[in-house]
Amino acid sequence: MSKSIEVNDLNVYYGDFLAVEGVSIDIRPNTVTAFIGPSGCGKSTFLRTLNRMHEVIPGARVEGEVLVDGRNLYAPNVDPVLVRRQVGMVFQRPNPFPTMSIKENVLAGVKLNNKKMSKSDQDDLVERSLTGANLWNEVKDRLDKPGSGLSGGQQQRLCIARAIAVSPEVILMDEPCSALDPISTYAIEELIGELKNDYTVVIVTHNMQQASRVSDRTAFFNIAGTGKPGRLIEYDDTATIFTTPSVQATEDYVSGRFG
Amino acid sequence: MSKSIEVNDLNVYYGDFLAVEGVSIDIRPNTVTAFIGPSGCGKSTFLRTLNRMHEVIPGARVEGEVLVDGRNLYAPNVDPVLVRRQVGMVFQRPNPFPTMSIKENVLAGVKLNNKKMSKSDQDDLVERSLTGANLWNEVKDRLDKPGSGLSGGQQQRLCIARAIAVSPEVILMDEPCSALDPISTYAIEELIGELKNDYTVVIVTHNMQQASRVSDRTAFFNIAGTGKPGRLIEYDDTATIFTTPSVQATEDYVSGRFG
Amino acid sequence: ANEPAPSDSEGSAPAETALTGTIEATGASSQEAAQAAWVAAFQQANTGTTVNYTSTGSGPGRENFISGASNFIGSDRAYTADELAAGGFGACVSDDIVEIPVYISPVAVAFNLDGIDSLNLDGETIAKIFAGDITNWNDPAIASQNDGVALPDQAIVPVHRAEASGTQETFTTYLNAVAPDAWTEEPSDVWPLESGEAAEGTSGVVAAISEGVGYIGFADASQAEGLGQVSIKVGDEYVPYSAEAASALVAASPLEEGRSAHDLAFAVDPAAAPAGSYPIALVSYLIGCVEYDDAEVGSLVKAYFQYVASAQGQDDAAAAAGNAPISEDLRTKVNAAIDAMVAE
Amino acid sequence: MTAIAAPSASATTGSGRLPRRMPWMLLIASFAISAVVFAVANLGADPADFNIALAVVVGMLIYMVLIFAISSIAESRRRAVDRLMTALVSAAFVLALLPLISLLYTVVINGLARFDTEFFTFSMRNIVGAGGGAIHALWGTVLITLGATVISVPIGLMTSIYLVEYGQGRKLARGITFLVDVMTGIPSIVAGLFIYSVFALLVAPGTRIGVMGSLSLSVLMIPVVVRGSEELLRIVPNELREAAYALGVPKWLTILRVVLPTSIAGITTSVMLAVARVIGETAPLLLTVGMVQGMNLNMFSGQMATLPVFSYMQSKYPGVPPDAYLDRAWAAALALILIVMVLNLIARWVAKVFAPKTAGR
Amino acid sequence: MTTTTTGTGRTHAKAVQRPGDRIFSGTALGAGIIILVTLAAVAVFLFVQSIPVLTEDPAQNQILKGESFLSWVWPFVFGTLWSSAIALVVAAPIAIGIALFISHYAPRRLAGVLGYIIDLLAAVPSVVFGMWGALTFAPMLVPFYKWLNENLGWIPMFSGTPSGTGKTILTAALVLAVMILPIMTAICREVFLQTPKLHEEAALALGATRWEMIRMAVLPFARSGIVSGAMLGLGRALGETMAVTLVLSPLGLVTFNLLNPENPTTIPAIIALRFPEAHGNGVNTLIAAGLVLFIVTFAVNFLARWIVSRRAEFSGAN
Ligand SMILES: Nc1ncnc2c1ncn2[C@@H]1O[C@H](COP(=O)(O)OP(=O)(O)OP(=O)(O)O)[C@@H](O)[C@H]1O
Ligand SMILES: Nc1ncnc2c1ncn2[C@@H]1O[C@H](COP(=O)(O)OP(=O)(O)OP(=O)(O)O)[C@@H](O)[C@H]1O
Ligand SMILES: [Mg+2]
Ligand SMILES: [Mg+2]
Ligand SMILES: O=P([O-])([O-])[O-]
Repeated sequence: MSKSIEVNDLNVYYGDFLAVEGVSIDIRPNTVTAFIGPSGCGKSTFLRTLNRMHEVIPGARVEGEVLVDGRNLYAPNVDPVLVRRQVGMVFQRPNPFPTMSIKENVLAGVKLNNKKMSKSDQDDLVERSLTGANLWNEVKDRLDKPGSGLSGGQQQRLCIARAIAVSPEVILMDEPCSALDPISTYAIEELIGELKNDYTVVIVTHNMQQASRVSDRTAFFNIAGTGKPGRLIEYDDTATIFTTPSVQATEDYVSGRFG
Repeated sequence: MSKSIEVNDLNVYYGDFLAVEGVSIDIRPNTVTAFIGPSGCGKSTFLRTLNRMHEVIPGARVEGEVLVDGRNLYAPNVDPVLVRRQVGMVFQRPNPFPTMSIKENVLAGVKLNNKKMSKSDQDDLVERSLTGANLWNEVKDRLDKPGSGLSGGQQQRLCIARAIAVSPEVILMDEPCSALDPISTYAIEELIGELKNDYTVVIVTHNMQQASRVSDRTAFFNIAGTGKPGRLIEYDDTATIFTTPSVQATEDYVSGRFG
Repeated sequence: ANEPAPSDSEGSAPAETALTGTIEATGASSQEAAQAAWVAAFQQANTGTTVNYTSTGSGPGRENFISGASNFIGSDRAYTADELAAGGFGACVSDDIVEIPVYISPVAVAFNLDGIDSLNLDGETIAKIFAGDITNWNDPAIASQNDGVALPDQAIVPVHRAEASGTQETFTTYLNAVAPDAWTEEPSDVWPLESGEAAEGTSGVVAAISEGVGYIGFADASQAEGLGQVSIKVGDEYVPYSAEAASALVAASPLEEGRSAHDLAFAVDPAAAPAGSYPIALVSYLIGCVEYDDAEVGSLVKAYFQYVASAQGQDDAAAAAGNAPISEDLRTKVNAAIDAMVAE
Repeated sequence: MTAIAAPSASATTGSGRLPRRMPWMLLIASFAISAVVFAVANLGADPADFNIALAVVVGMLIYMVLIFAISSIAESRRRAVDRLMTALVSAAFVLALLPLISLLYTVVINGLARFDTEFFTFSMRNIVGAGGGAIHALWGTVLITLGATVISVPIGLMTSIYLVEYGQGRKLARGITFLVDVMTGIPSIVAGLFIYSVFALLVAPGTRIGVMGSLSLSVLMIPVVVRGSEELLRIVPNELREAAYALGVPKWLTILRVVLPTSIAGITTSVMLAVARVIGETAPLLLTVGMVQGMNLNMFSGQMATLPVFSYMQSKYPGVPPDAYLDRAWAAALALILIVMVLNLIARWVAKVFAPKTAGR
Repeated sequence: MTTTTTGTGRTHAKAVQRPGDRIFSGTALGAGIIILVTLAAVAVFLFVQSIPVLTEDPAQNQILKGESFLSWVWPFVFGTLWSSAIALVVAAPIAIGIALFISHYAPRRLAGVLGYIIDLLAAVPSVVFGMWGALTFAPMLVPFYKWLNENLGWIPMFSGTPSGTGKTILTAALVLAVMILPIMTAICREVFLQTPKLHEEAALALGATRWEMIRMAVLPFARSGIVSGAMLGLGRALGETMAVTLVLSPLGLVTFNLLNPENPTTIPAIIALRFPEAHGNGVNTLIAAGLVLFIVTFAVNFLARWIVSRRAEFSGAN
């Protein structure tokens, strides 16, 4: 179910402002790739271009190519809605739908698209997704309760369950733990480790320890100054980035000399 | 102008929820003290009790003592308004008053007590404060422009200038750089190093590198789990905390094993 | 629960008549209360009928009659000769119409002064008060007509109607007729001057007078009870308002010249009011076609007019609206006019 | 900086603070003084409500003077100003309560006389003088307001969806926003005149039917609905929209299945408040639907009675005895107020009970 | 969203349009356009119906009776503006006070209830306000007016014979003030509550008292909101019909006198008063007056926007 992503010379603009410039990167299937870098360097911006979520922001647009298993997401006639079913996303703050129960939240991606599904198939999918998100045991007795009643970490796992319920091939995560306490963070990190068996995972994180704990490959982004575009500085195996990076800025950043 | 702070067995509540429990700490004058710890462990909450800013939040209250140079801030008859002039504060997000010019922003606190200040005294104070905040050269030509027109880092330094213009004895900073880019962060870190000559500085930071760069002493807070109160785990010289902490949790945290 | 049909209201329903159908009517607001009484009684007597009378005002009523939107109307004046000549009444077969004065109501002049229940005033004085020439109650012009009454040193505030009103037109007609020197304005349904207090509706005038000490105003007599009343000089004596005195005025007035026999437009001249009559009376008409395009409507209207003009109808209205029933003499003329109407 | 006099040693305590209970005691004392003064000055005269109101006002003034003086001396000038402003701001609130209390008192006292079953079961058909009721007007009000709601809600809601979800930053959206503001300012009587003119031109002069009332109320209601629901759609967190988009849900389904359900409680509330706002309109209904004595449930033919117009006409054209008419007018006013209040209460209840607890704080 | 990004990037695909999206956005757009059309229709119809008044001989006009339309309508324009202005001046500070009380002074639990109580005022239909004003409020003011006249009569506004019924332009304006309080309060309260916590805390951390914090952070931030609230209130006051009709003794004068029986009156009141008996071109005359009122409210709205936009640079927005 997992796919590779190839990005060629991508520029991202907000209106006239060039936020990210000239990124080319190859993301391998069944790996966890971490994006690190100081605040404002365009990690989130770039991440969103991988499933065309940037288009939700008025004025945001890209130049360049993103190939998922060789198919360009930005080719004419590609439906962004379908792209997003293929490339799922989890956000910084857990955002379960407040009007829906836990179960409905998991099924949201299926149901909102008006897909008919038998009751038992539904139950099946709910159990599978929640188990996949390491949440099944905690919520199996209250599937009909609102999702907003869960703790932050549980909500975030619910969002992950919701994302995997539509069986995507890639899962993007934008600082999925930054709003969570250490114990919840730990649970999510565990989960990420399991997810990579089935999916290609890309995660943005502010926390270098987290990057080194969960990722196989790490991309370091940086920015020359306010108003300048963010760029991809270095992309390598996580171990290499954190021990013997080839660029000085990377070394400075991972050793805590700035940012 | 700088003062010592002694906190004895302080509990902080939000309504019935005990957010911070039993903190006792001695903060020395003319030092930079850093508070570190995972998200939600009560760093901000505790910091705010040092100038009674927690009282702004409905339901927040404390038990215990905070002595600034031996005088208890929470004694009856102590006016919180005056406490806050003595103990200044800088926030996570830069918050210059949007309706005021740069100059007015700097003078905002001073004018409260001293309406009739001569023009030259005012100019003097503005220059002195902005210089103290390392901002004078950047803004001296546009003192009458709105403060919101500055970049994030400049705005944060403007807020610092505003805080020091009322000549406090202590300056509290709650993650002052977390919304800033690396270059601005660097400027603020420089500034903090200078401020400690005149003030007692307490800074909350998420960024351990930052703590080790700017602080003389570091306090590590931790939380046992969601809903549990935060506690002060260890308080020592920064070098000690980051190299040979005496508590295992501290070691785990600073070495990036969690959080 | 008096809906939907009157038949289910209390049992004493009179024998059903053959009449059925709905007639639409608009016009004078002065007739509002009387029409409510007439409509109620008529509908109860003729359970298959509905009469919708909406007080739109006389002017719109007359327009509606011309446009044919109303089957009959109430109006505070008859159509003028010019209007009759222009003709073109929408619901009628011809321009031959019936105009009958069936609502006569004295207009009281009322005031509010502590401890004084009635005053005598002549037309000249009333005109000067309302024109703003006499401004204090202790003015010699008032005192000279009221020996033995202790008039206070109190400013006079005259109250008039804020909106266009038939009552007001009647009152200004009176002033203009009896005191043309003191009251130089033409008769008008809107107040021509910019002084005094204005109040909306008869009720507003009455409320203003009862609240404001020193206030004086004119209002449909039925609503003016409990206030100080002005007796008005006619000839040599001062006449308080009364239903009889008011209908005496109308009875003594000549019919306008040059109209058909069933067009009873009175040329009421307050200046020529006979002794003992009350000179300020609103005369309001019912106007209908002699022959209707729709004969069924014609029958209904005729029946309604007959009831209104009857002694019973006049008494019903008097009880509900406090107006002056028409005299026997006048009823004879009115009935004769109604007889000209064509029924099925 | 040199000029900052506050000597650091005494800075925290300054010149001390008034004890916590002191201001309250002062307030009570001030009211007592004022009450005594008024009681003495008013001996013999009957205590009109005017004097009660005045006594309250004077009491507040006394308090303000006292607290300002005492605080200036015992605390600091800045504290004194702060306390004075606290008093002023609270006084503003009390001041606004006085007319409300007086109004409710007037309406209830006068309205209760005829607030009986007959009032709610009878129309005015065949009623002369006393008795009768306003069932026909009640139905008219219900029907006409319902009509207005049916017209306004789809238009208003869809417009706000356009403004929030589709129009962002477009000229047309800005134009609509502006004109909605302008429309909010359309005087109700002008709305009535507008519909009157349209029907005068299209049908016949003097046409008065129920739908005209609904239409003229819609002119007043649409902008309120747009404003209200726009606000509520905007506060639906973008995160929820993004969550749906990221699941591969098309935009229109996102709006329909995520955004609207999230805000529906609030929107219901704002619609009810909009209804409450127009249900008491008199002037446009006077112009467009007129008045009848009996029940007319046909929105497309004939005039209709409505509660506000009923109340107005009963008080304007009283017959004999006038009190019977005035009592009906007040009873109708009371009924109207109660309807509006109940609508308001339900609206708030809906907002509270059905509002989804959005993620986060 | 696919439609909102009118991308010009070279690889930006022309997004696929789904029928559902097209229908839905089309309907939404249609609804918006209905509003534009309605507003245009209001203006056009009022204008068309007003034409006869300006073109025909005023002597033949039931209401003008020979006077020119402008000279007839001018006193009412004056009365409308004058009464609304007084109402605004009275209501604005009180509304700001109430809103502050609810947003920054009252305990949080209480604030909701207090807000509801004020909103109740908004729930009272205007005809009820009118009846209350006429029956209770106006008589209550009579002794007060007498006192004002006796003690401050040398001020032209308070001179003359004070009304014995209290039905003066000042009473009408006060009733209007009460009526516009809730809407102004509601808007002020909203913006006060939206003041960024950041700025409030900035002020408090500088050692400001509550009032100083409000002056430093809340009021400047809320300025444009206060103005729009005030303008909305003014709009209500300009268009209010029944309350004025029932409470005022209307003569249509141009006078600044506040206490006399002889008063100015407003356009909506004169329309309501004259409409029942109006026929023929009289109706057109009243519609023309309505058009004038429409223009006045439009102008007020425009003015408000201009005031708000003028200080955009220093505004709290963003
Ligand atoms: N909606 C937007 N409109 C305009 N500019 C934006 C928008 N979102 C982000 N930017 C700008 O784009 C640049 C990159 O922002 P982005 O949020 O991608 O950074 P980031 O690396 O994710 O930062 P953080 O670590 O704080 O999340 C920044 O300069 C930011 O100001
Ligand atoms: N206004 C509030 N009301 C109730 N609880 C609060 C409030 N603010 C914070 N808390 C709770 O108090 C605890 C400590 O929060 P605090 O913000 O002080 O943590 P922190 O260490 O500053 O975290 P961070 O690093 O995310 O800023 C948390 O459990 C939080 O949920
Ligand atoms: Mg980001
Ligand atoms: Mg914090
Ligand atoms: O009965 P009026 O015509 O005077 O209203």
